[in-house]
Amino acid sequence: MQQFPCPFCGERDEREFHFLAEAGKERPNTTVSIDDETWARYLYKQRNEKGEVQEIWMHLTCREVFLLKRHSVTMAVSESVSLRQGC
Amino acid sequence: MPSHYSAYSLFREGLRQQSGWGKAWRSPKPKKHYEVIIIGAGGHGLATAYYLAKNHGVRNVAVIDKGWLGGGNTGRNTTTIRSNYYYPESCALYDLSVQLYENLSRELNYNVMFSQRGVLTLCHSDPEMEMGARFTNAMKLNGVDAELIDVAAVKQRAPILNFQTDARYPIHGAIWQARAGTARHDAVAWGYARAADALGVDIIQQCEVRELILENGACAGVRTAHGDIRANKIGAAVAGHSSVLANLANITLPIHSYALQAFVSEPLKPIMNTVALSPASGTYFSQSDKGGLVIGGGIDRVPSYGQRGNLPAQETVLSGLIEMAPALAKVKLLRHWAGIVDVTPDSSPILGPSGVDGLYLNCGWGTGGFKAIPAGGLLFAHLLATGQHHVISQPFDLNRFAQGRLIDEGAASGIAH
Amino acid sequence: MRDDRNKWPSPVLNDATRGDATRGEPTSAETETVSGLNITLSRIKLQRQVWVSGTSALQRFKCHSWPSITPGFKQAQAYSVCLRRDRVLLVNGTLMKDGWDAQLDLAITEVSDSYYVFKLVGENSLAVLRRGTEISLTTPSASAMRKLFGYDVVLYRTAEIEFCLHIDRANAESFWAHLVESIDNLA
Amino acid sequence: MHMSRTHAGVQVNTDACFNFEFDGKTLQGCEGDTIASALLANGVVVIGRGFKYHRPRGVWGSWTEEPNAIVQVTLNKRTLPNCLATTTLLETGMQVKSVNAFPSAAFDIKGGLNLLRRWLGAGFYYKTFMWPNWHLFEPMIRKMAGLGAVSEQCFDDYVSDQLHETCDVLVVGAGPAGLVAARTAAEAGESVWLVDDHHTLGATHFYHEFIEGVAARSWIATQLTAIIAAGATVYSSTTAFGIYDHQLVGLMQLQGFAQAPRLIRLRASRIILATGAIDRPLLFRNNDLPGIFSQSAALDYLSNYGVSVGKRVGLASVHNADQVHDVFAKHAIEVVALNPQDEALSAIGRKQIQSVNTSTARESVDALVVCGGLTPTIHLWSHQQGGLRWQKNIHAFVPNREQAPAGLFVVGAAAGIYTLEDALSDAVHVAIGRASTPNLAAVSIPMPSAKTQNRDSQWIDVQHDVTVKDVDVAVQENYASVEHVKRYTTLGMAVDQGKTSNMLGLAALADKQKVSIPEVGITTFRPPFVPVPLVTYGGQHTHLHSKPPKRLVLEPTHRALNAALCEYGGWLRPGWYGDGRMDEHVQQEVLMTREQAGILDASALGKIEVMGPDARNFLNFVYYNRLDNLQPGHIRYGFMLTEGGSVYDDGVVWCMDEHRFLVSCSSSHVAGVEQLLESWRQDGNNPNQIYVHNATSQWATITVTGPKALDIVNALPLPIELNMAEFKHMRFLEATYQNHTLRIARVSFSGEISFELSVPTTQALMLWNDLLRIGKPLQAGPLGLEAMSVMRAEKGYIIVGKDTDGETMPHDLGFTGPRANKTAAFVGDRSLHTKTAQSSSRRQWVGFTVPKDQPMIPVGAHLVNGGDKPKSIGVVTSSYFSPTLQQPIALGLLEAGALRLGEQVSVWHMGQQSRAKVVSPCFYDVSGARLHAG
Repeated sequence: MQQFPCPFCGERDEREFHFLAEAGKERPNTTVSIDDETWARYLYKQRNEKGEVQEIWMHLTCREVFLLKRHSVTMAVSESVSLRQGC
Repeated sequence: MPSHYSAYSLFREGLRQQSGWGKAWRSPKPKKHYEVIIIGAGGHGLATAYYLAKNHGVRNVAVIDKGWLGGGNTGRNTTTIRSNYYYPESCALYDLSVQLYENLSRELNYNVMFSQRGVLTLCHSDPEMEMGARFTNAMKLNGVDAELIDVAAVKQRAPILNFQTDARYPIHGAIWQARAGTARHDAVAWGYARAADALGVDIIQQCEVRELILENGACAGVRTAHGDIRANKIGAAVAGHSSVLANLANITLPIHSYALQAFVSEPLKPIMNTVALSPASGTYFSQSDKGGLVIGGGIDRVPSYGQRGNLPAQETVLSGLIEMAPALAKVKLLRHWAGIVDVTPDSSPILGPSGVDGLYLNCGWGTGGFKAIPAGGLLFAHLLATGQHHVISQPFDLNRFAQGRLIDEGAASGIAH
Repeated sequence: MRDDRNKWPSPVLNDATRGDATRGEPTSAETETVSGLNITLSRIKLQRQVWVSGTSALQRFKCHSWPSITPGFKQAQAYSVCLRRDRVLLVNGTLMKDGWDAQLDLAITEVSDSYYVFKLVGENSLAVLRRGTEISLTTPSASAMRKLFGYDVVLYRTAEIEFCLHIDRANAESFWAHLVESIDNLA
Repeated sequence: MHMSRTHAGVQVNTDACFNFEFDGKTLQGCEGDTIASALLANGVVVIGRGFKYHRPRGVWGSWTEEPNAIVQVTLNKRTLPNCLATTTLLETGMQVKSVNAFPSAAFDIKGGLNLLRRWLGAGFYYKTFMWPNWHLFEPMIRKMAGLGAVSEQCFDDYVSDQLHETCDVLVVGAGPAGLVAARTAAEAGESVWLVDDHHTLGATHFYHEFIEGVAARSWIATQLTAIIAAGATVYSSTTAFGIYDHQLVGLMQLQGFAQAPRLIRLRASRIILATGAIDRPLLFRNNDLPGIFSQSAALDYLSNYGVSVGKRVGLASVHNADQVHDVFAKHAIEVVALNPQDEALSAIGRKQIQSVNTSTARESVDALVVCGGLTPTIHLWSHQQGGLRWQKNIHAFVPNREQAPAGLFVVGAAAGIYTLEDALSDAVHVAIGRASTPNLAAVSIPMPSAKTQNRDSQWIDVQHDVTVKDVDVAVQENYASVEHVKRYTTLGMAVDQGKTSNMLGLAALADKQKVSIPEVGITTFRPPFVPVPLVTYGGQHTHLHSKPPKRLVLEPTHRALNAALCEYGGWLRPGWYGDGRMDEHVQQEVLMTREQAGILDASALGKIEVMGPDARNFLNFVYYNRLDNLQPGHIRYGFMLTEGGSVYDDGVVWCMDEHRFLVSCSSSHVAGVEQLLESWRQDGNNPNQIYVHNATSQWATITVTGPKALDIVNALPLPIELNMAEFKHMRFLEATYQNHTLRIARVSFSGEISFELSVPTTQALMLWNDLLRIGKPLQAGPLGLEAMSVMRAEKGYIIVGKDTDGETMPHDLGFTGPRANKTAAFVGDRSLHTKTAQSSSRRQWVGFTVPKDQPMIPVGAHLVNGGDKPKSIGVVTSSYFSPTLQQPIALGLLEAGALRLGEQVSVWHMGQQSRAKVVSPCFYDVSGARLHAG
């Protein structure tokens, strides 16, 4: 059972967290024409690195969506970063 | 020289202190060039090499692996073989595999112990029985054996399950596939390795691919711990590490790697003669010939390349088992481990060209690679030998994602795969 | 469909059929109580509970976080509990109008009926909580939201060895059963 | 039987003796005995049989490393298979039976298999049983395999208590190094846990008479007292069975025989392993004979249980032989010193060792004590992939401190430190977090290799019957890697997980390949360290605690009304009211509603408020349907899609005011919808302008539906009177009811005029009772979900998840507008225009009818193209006998269905074919006159 630091709450165990996506995915502007490949890349392609990864997670209890930097082999967590400003 | 295996040879070798057994496979030095290189000496890679040699006469083949043959997911799974799928595309693929398994021991002259003891997919409510009917009909229409059986028939096949009416998930019936079953996982890898080796395939173990040799946008070989090895075509069958390999060719795949845990209990006298899956918890189990309960369930919640188990997933899977068969709560767990599985968005595999000339992919099997080894090997061999898809592998091409043509079994049936 | 009325026992906790609730007045009487080894679990009623969300919510209401002791609870005075970066739970506060307050940039929703509220008192309180999640008095946390036995709860400390738990009423029955079972396990 | 206790022993109370049974014979044991110590005290030598060849086997060890002594135990009518006799505490009245032996361990009818040994070597089953096929042989093989039999009995109250704990320092193992580490850390002010799997703490020490100049026992007692005084938590009978990510240790705490052990998930900042080392067996001919013991076990039985393993004992030891000699001599045990390296060493005896052959003599003995070296217990270290180093002088893999997993430390013999002084001083350093480089070169321990002769009688893995010869053959066949040898021979894969056999296997492999052991490598250790009952992992979340349904505030009321309670989308809700057959009640409730009115508890419906300046645009993005033009007081039906374009949920959205909306999603999707809203809110939108409040539980909703719904609602004590001409379909308003807010929405799932009435949950009973009271004279009454489900089908409304699957897109259901016209971006938009989404053969939502006299179409039936090889072109998702229309109706998804209306189609179910007519999915009130009545 791993422990992740919620940028707001602090350390909680992994059962309180939900993996959302790899970081850096930007939704294409769908009001203009985009090709199938561009859309499929956004929807499905994963970097899936073995090693240091940057991911977007949700802390299910306080609903914080944040950036988590961790290692996908050792499971060591290096940092969690809030995505929120002005709060 | 490889020995032929039979009751007679076993008797003879018993008399002469086993001295006559030859090597199951050689340990050759890699050549400078092959017609085909297959990266990954797991079940899929070895089977591919075997069918390349046997079906297509392509014998100048190397299978290379960074570790030992059969040392990845092939030797870490729960050994279930079945073709209880919903879509025609999936049925064609997985039933081809079951058919190949049915004759595999004799074909390879190696007992892979395919035990067609049947698989029960339990239905716990009236709506699940309706979904079971939809599923069973689909299988039958796709030419796969299936039956929707009632609770009495489930009890007859697996009396150790929970038939109490106040169970959390009472059993209403099940989808039954009689031809499904289990096999000895290591034997599948070893059997294919031995047969491929006998046909001239070089199996090169402990030889990590560090780079792909890319020339004019095409893949021309591999750079390994033992030097460069070139080939006309390269096939990758590296399961959970597919993204890492793809990265060497500067491509990204629609794959995420997760740890999938499996569990084995202390050996017991026979108590369970079939395989049972409960969709309520995603837990399934069978009993190995050695007597251990072999238990599996869903993937861990955290994307991972770490081949370690994790307590929350264990709690989910094993509490699910206790609910399925409360009498087994007292059974002791002997060992649990994890394999790294390559999960695609639709949980169906990817077979086909990678987008880089000369490099082909066999990946994305996720939690279901073992059952597909013979078919995956046969279809991948066809692709590598002819450059063309076999009609069965065509739908599983990488291009399905851009076309929105997913083959999403989970979406269709609500039953985990 | 399968009729499970006999499988699931009748709820232990219930306020729809209780006393004058039918006439719209909350009861003030102490309700269900379970005692165990150095611990008492009981259900309590609070006067009012309101969610207030907004960038200024935390500053506007003096918010309490784990493991500080929430003042006001004992005297049934107004207090507030921090739920999220931008949300507080106001307890026993003044009546507020539901909806978006454009003046204050706050979203307001009354949730008095959403929660069942339980109180754990006694030396073994923390031992019971530790059966539901990884928690200690030395690990602070800004939010009172936690998963306990897999359920979302609001958990805060109201005295040295006294804790208050708010749980969505739809899950309260099974959550209560977990607490009772854990109290049994203390022995 | 003779009791061979030499003295009281430290752990047993010889004044408290009681009876127990072994293989039907009544024996006597004492308080504090393990089953093994009691059997030895009673002179029982043969305790089990080998897995494969059924050779007689006796006790070898005295704790978890024991490979042989596995027994089935019954106590108080609870039977457990495969109990380790060396660790199971003996209790009065225990019935102990050998496993895998019939009728008993002493006389096993399968003992003859030993004669067939030459044909049954490693992997023989891979080479045969292929003709005609495996199924012919498998049942027989299965029966032969397995150890104990598990009963079908379910134990009452067999649920594990699970808890979470944290500490600064966990010390695993209460030997001298562990005690010192725990004491040092505790006295330095850290919160310390000390756990040991033994029943008594400090009982693992038998080599030294004095520690730090003090008698060993009193030194241990002093340490323990100091540790407890320093505030440490100390547990015996507690096994650290696995280390998981982020320094979480799984601790199994025994609660007595056949009681569910407790699971403690302990997170420790630092974990110090003081797990000791395990004696290695020696390889020589017949080294598996009963009566051959490990050196540490022999000492353990002697000092802790007062049991001597023999009167004239052979001693073949590479480590501490002199000390052992002295201890034995003190207890008047005759010792025959043997050279462990002697190439001619072999044991002789049938069911028990009788003598030992050496190159010079044949010695009669009644027991043989051996030590082939020590293997540090590094399992827990390996669980976290800690690095290992080959320590040549002691011939062992030891933890490499430079490759330590985060927070993990090893001290004492587990670290390869075999001298007490070095171990203690190192433990002190480690405990206070100081770097320490212990001297591992102080001791040299040779590692005798297997004898060159009789390799098929030198046993490496005694439980799985693996010999040196098996390893030789595996190598000869090129199963040469350590993983291949393990799997091919099954070496180290038995219940003991190779605690004694692993190193012997590596040595035999290295020997055969003529390489060094580190070149061979090592196999990975997997948790758990010892077998752990499934119940311990499962915890409380079983039976009714497994995903329990949510409960309605009105459940007691429904019960009082005799409701059938069924699970719908994670809620326990009334399916129908009344006893007996469901169908009749459902028919009656449908007719009641269509003719008068039905009153339904709809409280489970989602009620998620979305507020803020950006709320409107946000919802317009999250929903398929346009919401940018929804007026206050209006309600709109809509779909939420996945980014892949499939329908995730359907529901209605209310516009409360410009900055406040209510999302009323389906009851099964509330949590999912709320999570989706939150993740979109914080990802790609401005979260400071949008707030999502899930107020589902705050409001109870009661639906009144049917021609008399208006009369009923207007009879409530409300300050307003509803007027259908003004209060149109898909509108809502707020009123006051008994001083509480009442929300009235005119929306319908039945096709009749319907009002959803929502009040704060604690007021639900009052409203429900009022409605029932008012409805009664109008023949209106409670309505269950089954009847509602029939009515919505008559109307052609979908239930997402039942009538749709993960591929269904909104245009498949006839909702084509937004796909074609909506200009703003919305979730899933682009996916609605892929090649597949545009296909003309998509499965579309249609109805089916059959003539009145024909049976209903089964749900789950497929629609097929005719011909000999029927191909699925659709599925039937819902099917009912319509009480309103008095005929069977069905709904489903059919390829290009919208173009096939009026056509006949083949229905295929379990091999049977029938015909049905494709019709519009709406069977009732097609014009909407009833729904829109005003």
